[in-house]
Amino acid sequence: MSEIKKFLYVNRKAPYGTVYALESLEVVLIGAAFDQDVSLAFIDDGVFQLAKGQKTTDIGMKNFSPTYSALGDYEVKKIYVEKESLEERGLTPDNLLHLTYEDEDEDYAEKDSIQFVSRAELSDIMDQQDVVPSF
Amino acid sequence: MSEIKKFLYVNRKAPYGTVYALESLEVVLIGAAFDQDVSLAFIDDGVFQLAKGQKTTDIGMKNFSPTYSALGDYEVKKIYVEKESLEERGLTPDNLLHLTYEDEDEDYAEKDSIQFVSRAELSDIMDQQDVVPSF
Amino acid sequence: MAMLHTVNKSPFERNSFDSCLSHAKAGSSILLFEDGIYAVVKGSSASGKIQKASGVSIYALGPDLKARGIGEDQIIGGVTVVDYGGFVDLVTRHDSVQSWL
Amino acid sequence: MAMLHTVNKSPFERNSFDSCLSHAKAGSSILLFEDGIYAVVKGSSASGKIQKASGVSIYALGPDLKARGIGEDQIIGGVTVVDYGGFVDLVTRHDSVQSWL
Amino acid sequence: MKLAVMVNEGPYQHQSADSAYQFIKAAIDKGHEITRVFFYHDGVNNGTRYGIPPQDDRNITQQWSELSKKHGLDLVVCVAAAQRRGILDADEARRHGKSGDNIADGFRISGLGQLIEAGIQSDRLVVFGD
Amino acid sequence: MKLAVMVNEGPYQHQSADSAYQFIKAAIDKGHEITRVFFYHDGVNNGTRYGIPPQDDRNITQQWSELSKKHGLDLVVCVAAAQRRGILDADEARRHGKSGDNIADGFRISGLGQLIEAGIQSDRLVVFGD
Repeated sequence: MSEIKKFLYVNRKAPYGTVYALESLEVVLIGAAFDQDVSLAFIDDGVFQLAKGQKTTDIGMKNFSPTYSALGDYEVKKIYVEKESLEERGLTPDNLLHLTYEDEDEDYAEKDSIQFVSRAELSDIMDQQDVVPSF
Repeated sequence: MSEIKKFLYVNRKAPYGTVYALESLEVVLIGAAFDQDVSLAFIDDGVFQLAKGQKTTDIGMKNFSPTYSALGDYEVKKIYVEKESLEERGLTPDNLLHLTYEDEDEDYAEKDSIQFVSRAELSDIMDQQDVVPSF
Repeated sequence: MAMLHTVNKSPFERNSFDSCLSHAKAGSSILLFEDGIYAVVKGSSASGKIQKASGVSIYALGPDLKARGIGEDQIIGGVTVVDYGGFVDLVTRHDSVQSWL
Repeated sequence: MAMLHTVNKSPFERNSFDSCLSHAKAGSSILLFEDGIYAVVKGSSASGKIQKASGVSIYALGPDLKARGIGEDQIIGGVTVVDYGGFVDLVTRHDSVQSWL
Repeated sequence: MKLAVMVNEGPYQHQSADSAYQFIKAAIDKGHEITRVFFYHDGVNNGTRYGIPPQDDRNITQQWSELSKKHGLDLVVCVAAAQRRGILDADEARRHGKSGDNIADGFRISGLGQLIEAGIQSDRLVVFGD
Repeated sequence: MKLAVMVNEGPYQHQSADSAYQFIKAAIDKGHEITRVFFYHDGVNNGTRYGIPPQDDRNITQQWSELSKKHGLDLVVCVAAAQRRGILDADEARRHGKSGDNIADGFRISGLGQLIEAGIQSDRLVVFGD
């Protein structure tokens, strides 16, 4: 059976305050080996997961934000960030990590993984999924 | 040392969805043996803890709401319910358990334990406390 | 496609319900359970929001209503009360399920 | 008496921050830590509420700001950033502590 | 229909485990197949056999074990989440030099791939959490 | 000053245990006395010695045990909450016929009265939770 399913990982929670962001990322990395159609959505406080400049030494926890930059190497290329969620939280795209992947169809040109989408666009994306693990 | 401290137990969470309401009540019952000045505040979703007519058979959990009616026997007589929190949630005093205690100074007359207070009054009450366990 | 959204958190404590409402498309359904059922209490600040959601079917889990002492006379119109079997039917009748945790 | 209020939840996810603000009396202080620090981000829908709270001193825990990549240039004016030692000092300098969980 | 379930919270603290259990019982009653119950995050704490709840309350872990025995439910505890939180089977305990194990009957420890696989092979995935 | 601390959540799932630990270390550095750390609700899960976090992450239980050893911290796990969730010392395990115990060094199991007592005898009570 070689059915390809559409998996959307929905991230709605901030990092560090709870473990969901970190353990969700662990699922995405394992899931990347399964050759499914994978997307990630960052909405609500989930957008904080992608903030750049995270430095966790003083709280004694592991900084796992560099792992987001490795998603491209795992062939995770569709990362949706909701514009309205960013704006409500006083953030702009400049506050976020710059995530890229190499497009093998275009001579491995580096391309942006993050797409900034409106709430309405994200609703459409959600509606097309088969499996929606949430954390 | 016979210092009497003012303890205010602040209940802000609904019952059953999480264990905090139940385990908070367990603290109050144990605490009643310590002869301190004890008050309970129910604000925000905490007001749902006192809803009458709780029947938990179908969710397979224990209905602990009858225990609130026993608080009077434990000499817990000051139970503050915030009016604004009730109103925002579509509840009226009639939706709540009727909690009473026997006033030993007045020939054991039955008196209401619940006092409905405004947010401003509750802020004053909070401000006078020594120990505020929250759950 | 038609999606089933589930919300198990109080609309007064969390933003899950608001966020779900603003993402649910017409033709989809929302099942409220656990502390999520408080959103359908008549006269509450949350129930007004539901009545504005057009084209979305609203369900509430009866066992959770009963546990919390919320009588069916206390809930707004247009809400279908289901039991756990009805929850299962909602899952199988929709194409996918999203939990708003 | 002067009370220290602490809020460790995101103001966008929970009602703890709103509830704390509406109960904190003039002369008291609020310490934001863990995900609570997001309330002081400039330009956010939460930070406007803080600026309206008069007579309440606002503190934010630096280690939690840094962990989350929120630079001190990103936060609103009038907020004092403290470290864990400062958190301890706030606890001892106030008469009692209430955690808004 | 084939249904997979994920449980993200431990027993008692949140209702998630209770809701998942009631949902699964109802699904089995309706003739559906539960392909797997995957316990993640604090959900792994459902799998401890050391719990001793009050006698007038439900024993969530025991409910899972009995349901598994009766219907052959596949109860999978995520190994990474379980190690963080101290849920061990005899193999894990031996390998990490711990003096004992605490996993309950009917539960097995395995990797996150089991969650993805369940998502692929089932018609629906339903998540219970906080 | 005498400070008492309550921790309401387990390790890793929420930051509460980390924050409480950092707060207590800072308080000790400033010369304050920590009269007691009381673990309630899922907070009791801080006291399991079965945890095996990844090597590049902190081991919260071990941090507590070491802090207790160094400064004589009184780490009290609520017995009722611990029984619900499967945290046992040798006595509890024997009494309830469990095959082993999992409590970590420096922790002791006791009643809720210890929380009230700490509230009475300390100048401040600080609560860390969800």
